[in-house]
Amino acid sequence: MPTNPLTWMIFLPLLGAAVILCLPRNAHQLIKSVAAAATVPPLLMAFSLFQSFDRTIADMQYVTKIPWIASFNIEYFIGVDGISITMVLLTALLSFICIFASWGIEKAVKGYFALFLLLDTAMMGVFCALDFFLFFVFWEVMLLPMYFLIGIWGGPRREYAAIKFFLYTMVGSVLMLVVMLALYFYNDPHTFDLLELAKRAPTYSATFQRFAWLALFIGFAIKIPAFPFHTWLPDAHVEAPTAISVILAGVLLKMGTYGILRINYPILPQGTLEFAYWCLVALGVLNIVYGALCAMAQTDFKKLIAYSSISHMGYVMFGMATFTSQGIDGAVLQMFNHGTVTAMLFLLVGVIYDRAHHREINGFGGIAGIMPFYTGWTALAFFAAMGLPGLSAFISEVLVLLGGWRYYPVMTLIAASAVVLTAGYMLWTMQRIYLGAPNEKYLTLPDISAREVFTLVPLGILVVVLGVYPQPILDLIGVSLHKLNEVVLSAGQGGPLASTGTPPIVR
Amino acid sequence: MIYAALFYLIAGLTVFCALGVALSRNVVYSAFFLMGALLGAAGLYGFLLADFVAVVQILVYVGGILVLTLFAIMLTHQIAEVEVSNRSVGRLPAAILVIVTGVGMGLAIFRAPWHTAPSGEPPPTTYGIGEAFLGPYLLPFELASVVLLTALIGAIVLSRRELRD
Amino acid sequence: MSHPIEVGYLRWIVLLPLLGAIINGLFGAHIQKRLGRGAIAAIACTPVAIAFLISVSAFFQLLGLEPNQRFLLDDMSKWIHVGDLKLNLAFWVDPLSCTLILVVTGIGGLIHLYSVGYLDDEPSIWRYFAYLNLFTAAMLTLVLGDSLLVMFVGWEGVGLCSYALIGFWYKDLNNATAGSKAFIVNRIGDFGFVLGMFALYWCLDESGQGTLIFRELAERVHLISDQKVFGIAAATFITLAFFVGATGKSAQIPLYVWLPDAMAGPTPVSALIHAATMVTAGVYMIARMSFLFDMAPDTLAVIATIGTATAFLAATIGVAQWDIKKVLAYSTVSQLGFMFIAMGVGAYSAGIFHLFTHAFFKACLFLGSGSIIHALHHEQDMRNMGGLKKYMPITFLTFFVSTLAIAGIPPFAGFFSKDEILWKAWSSPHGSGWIWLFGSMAAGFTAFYMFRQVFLTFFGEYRGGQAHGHGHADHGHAADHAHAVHGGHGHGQEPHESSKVITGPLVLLALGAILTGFLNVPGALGGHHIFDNWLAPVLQAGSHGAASPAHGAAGAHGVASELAADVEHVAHSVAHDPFEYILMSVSVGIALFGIFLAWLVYEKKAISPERFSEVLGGVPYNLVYNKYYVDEVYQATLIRGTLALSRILSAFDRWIIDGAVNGAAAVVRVVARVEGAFDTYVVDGAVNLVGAVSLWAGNRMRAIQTGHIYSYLYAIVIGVAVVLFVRLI
Amino acid sequence: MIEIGLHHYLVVSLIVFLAGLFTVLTRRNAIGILMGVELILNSANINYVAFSRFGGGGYDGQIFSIFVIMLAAAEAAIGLAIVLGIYRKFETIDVEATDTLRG
Repeated sequence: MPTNPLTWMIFLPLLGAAVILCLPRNAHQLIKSVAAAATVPPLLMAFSLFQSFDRTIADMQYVTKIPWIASFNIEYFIGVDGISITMVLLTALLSFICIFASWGIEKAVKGYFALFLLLDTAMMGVFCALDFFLFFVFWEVMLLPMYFLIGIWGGPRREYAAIKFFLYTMVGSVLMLVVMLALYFYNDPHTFDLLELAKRAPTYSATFQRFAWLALFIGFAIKIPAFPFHTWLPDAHVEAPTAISVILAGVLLKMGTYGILRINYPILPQGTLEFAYWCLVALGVLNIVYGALCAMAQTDFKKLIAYSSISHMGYVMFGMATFTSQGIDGAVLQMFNHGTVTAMLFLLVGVIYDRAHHREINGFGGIAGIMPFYTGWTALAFFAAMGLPGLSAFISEVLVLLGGWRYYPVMTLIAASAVVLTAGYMLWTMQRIYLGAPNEKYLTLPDISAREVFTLVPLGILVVVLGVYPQPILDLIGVSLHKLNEVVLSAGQGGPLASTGTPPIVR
Repeated sequence: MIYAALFYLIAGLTVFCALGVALSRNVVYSAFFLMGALLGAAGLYGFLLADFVAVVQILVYVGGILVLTLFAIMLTHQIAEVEVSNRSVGRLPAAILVIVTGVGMGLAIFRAPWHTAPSGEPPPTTYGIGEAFLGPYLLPFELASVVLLTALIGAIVLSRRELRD
Repeated sequence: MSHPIEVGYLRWIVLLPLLGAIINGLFGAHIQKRLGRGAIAAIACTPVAIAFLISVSAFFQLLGLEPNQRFLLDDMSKWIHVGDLKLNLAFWVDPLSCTLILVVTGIGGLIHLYSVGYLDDEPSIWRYFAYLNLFTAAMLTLVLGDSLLVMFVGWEGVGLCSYALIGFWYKDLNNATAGSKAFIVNRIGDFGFVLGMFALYWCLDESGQGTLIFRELAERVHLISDQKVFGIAAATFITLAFFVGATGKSAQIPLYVWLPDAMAGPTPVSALIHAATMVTAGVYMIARMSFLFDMAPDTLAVIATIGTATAFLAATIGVAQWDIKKVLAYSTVSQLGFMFIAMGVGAYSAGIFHLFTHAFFKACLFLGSGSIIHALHHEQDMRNMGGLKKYMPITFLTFFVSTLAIAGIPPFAGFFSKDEILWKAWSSPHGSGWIWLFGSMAAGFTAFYMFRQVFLTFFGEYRGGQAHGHGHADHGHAADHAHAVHGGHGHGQEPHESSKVITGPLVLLALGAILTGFLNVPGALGGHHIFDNWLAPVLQAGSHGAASPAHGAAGAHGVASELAADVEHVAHSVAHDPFEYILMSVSVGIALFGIFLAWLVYEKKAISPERFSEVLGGVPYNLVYNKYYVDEVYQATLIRGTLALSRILSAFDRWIIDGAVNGAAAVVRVVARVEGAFDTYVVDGAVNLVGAVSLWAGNRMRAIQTGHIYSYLYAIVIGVAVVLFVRLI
Repeated sequence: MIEIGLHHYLVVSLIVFLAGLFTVLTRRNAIGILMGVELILNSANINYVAFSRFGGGGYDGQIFSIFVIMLAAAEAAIGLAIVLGIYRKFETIDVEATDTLRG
């Protein structure tokens, strides 16, 4: 029996999927219960992981390293550090919640939940993998259930959206594969071990770093999604069922930024310093402003949230490239906070969509008078998304912008101006959907149900608690990120940027 | 001389019975002609100093296969219908074809330069055959037993009434 | 600055109202159903009252300390510790914040009480009180926060509550829009605030001293004196950024547009948030960081200019308004302008003093107007009022006193505070005659429009009665309840005085409007600058604070003697400029002239208002009447512009970026289709041909398969025979 | 009278073979056809034993003939079982009636 909780967290959902496949097709209730049961232990383990995680060291913890395909030196190598622990927690939580958010699925229940649990395994695997090959395998495994979950259980244009998602991500995967193999063969002895690859970072030539960095970046940028690789996201979100949107925005998008932090940063530090400004800072700020402006023009509620996701992910890109403790911690915190906040938003969109069967923002009006509790929850989520103090996203956005000012004041200025835009589109949406005279058509809509509240409560608590007291998460991530930041910055000392002194890049 | 006369007698019996099988109108008669032909063949084996094969021929063929055949006849036809059961059609083309083939084969028999060795006295055959079966022919021998077993089971399965229906 | 005294009770000033907000917010609906409205009111009012008592005790604790030691700190817990940034959730009280919390909890408490009476026809009162308590908590956080970021939490928090309360009657979309407008405009200010905060932090970090905690900032701020940001002095940039924040929150040009619209909220909200407390946050913030602003004379000049312009323009707009609350709103904007003038000329304590007195009389005015509006069933148009003096004597009296105060008539509070500002505008090295001139003119306009309001509302004959229905339509939500509650008071009946819950706070506030001015009687009038000296330890850092009082602990007891003792040294440190008396008389004269004019036009009716506007000339009148078209200009440029940009970008996203993706896909598809055609007709054709041939042959040859054993036998035998003969021949 | 030699046996075998062939070709009765097959097998066996006797090859021919007998037994068992099955299905063992496999 494996003793590493991470192994259990990765493969328990898979076990659940196998069990579901053995159940009769029509035993809907049983299937759903099994799916829920398969996500509970990882959640509990995540709690204990959170308790027992050593916050004072930057090294990998809960490491398991056993040979997998020995002839290619591929290992089953997993572990967590401060960068990935928050993502593991988030994945465990959102998977659990999304099972309940999927309770209303009626079409091909068995397939849905089996695929969902497979997706869960893949996501958890991506965040735990420390072997590039293993990482890649999980990364690819994730695609398949996602494709089917959008393509079968999605909205009217689901095939288009699913194929678009699939092709986009495949392009990224191909680039990642190329770099992975390049790194493998560049090193002697060949290895896929990410930590080992990072140790040998000084031996990579500048040209190699540049090409590898860019290829990897494009691969990850598609996932984030960074402008101009983002157009799959609105389509995928609009068509995906609610729970899948939640997973997509809550977890999958983070894989892009996580990948950059896990692979680009430590393995290709000089490439990171060289491209940080244009690829992360400039694109990140563009994401923030562009996403906010695009969101403002949307009339589809879900599309609006999708664009707001693009905007918020810009903070992560910006923050990680600030090379200050505040900025980089803020970026990782924002990854977590965006996961909870945007999950709430998508769940809430799902609630109204289930009742009214459309998402046209201008087609509502005065919902607050009809569904007051629902509106209360929405207000909480909206204000959190706007980065209002006391709610979690505020802390991370302020930290990112604060960190950003040190080396990139102009960019920070532009990025900060987006707080106005965000408030603008959020409040405008709020006004059009919830305020005003109640729409006659929807007077009989029932208020939010207990099950829906159940999915929202944990997220709501997290949003408030982390808004008032973010220190638990900051403690969790601080040491590892500090070390990562040092690694990247010190790589600049011997590299082409050694002469520029304290600020690595000011342009 | 007696030896040759005996040979012709047995060979004639065999040929006669074989033709009887071919030409008889009644399938029961055919079966009994077949028995004669098989016994004749066993006699010929005796002439050829293959005493073991002759005994096997009588035991297996006459005692086993033929009885089986008769059983089959009884099971498939009521006795009353015996007369009309052995229909045979298209005798002319069959006869032409058989004759043509026979001519060809006869030519082959007499034209072929058969290799004949001096016919010394062979040792007792049962002993030698037993040695050969447990020696160089062990594998085919065992395979044969498997084949028989399979055939046995197959036959039982095929004739089980409930499975057929 | 000396070490702070650690106390554990300051947190409750913030937490109690927050608790009230949470209870009412989460369970209010049930409580209201089970226990009635009284329970809601009690849950809401009690925490504020207790917070007030705690504030008072904090005040006395401060008073018991030496002026330089007056500093209490309540450090609750770690908050954000990242890298060198170490922020705690901590609250502090010094004379400046103590003044503000007294105002917030004191006046706030009165307004809570008043709301109970004012909103007696509101069905979901729990929601209202939850917001109001939350606002109080946020405002106290703003004031008490010991670092810029904690302050910012309150800063945004009050904006949120303001949004919620302006849009309280959300079923009317106009109210909701007004709320959104307030929030978004405030956000523009917040944008400036955060930028200032970031720049300040990193400028200090250059010397490894990065911090956002006020008391450390005060000590380290000299470190940034020779730094530059974007090519201008760091101090100037930072203070300008903070000032942008202040203009947003305190409704200064160019961000004042939200405040008049904010009158869509319930009147007590207007009194508390949009007159007494939240809008003064910008003033407070500048005073809080006076040490920084003192380093940036350029910024001070900008502040003074903006303040003057705001004071003057808003006053002119106020002249032409008919809505009783809009008049007060523009008056608030104008008075805030005065406070900024004070900030701009470096007279921080004068500004804070005006903030203090203004809180009383403006709250009183708003609550008085609320009393009228309540009595007239949500009628807000002054043209439908008149003669209310005799129906509502208490309301009239308090309103009138406050009007005198705002008009700057001695000895009411406004006289002392406004005159102090105008004098400082003239005499301070940062000031100038122009500021004084426009300030005085604004004061004159103020006197005019305030008395215009008094005359229109309380004097003459009652012009209402027919227009009640109209008033109801404005607030349709409350119409049903209005009838139910005011059962004995139907259409056409005369208005009557409001209940004691409403008049009580009015009287108390009016007393404040009379008395608070005496706290800071200028030396020229034989006063002791008690208020200035109270604030001196906080605001003295700059060159314009009173001279540092260097005296031992005064052994005396009691507030008055203690304060008097503090003051002693500075009271006459500034020589009395005879000019001060002249200016004082001139400004009082201007105010009196304004009142006289108002009397002529609206009471004596010697000049008809129409004539008056003609005299003023069509264009200026229209300009004023339409608020200088600022809203329209913003609408046409900024809002339309942003929306257009967003639509263009969205189209760009949809057609260009996604188009490129889809285009690439289309190209691939075309290629695929060509290839597909080749595949279909050539490659597949060949394959299919083979298949077709096989099929054809199979069909032909199937005849051979007869199913008859003998036919197979024939075939075999014939084959054997053929082979045989072939071999033989 | 010449010595009884290989050719004698071969001729007998040929006649038996032809008789079996004729039986197989003309019978429409499945059991009859099986009997024809037995004749053909016997003719082959006679050849084997004869070649064994006159070719001087030891026991090989005899052993092969024993294998053939064995196979014949198996074949008979299976064949007759099939015939019985056909009879149950079609109520006849006339091979003309059982043309289900016709293409």
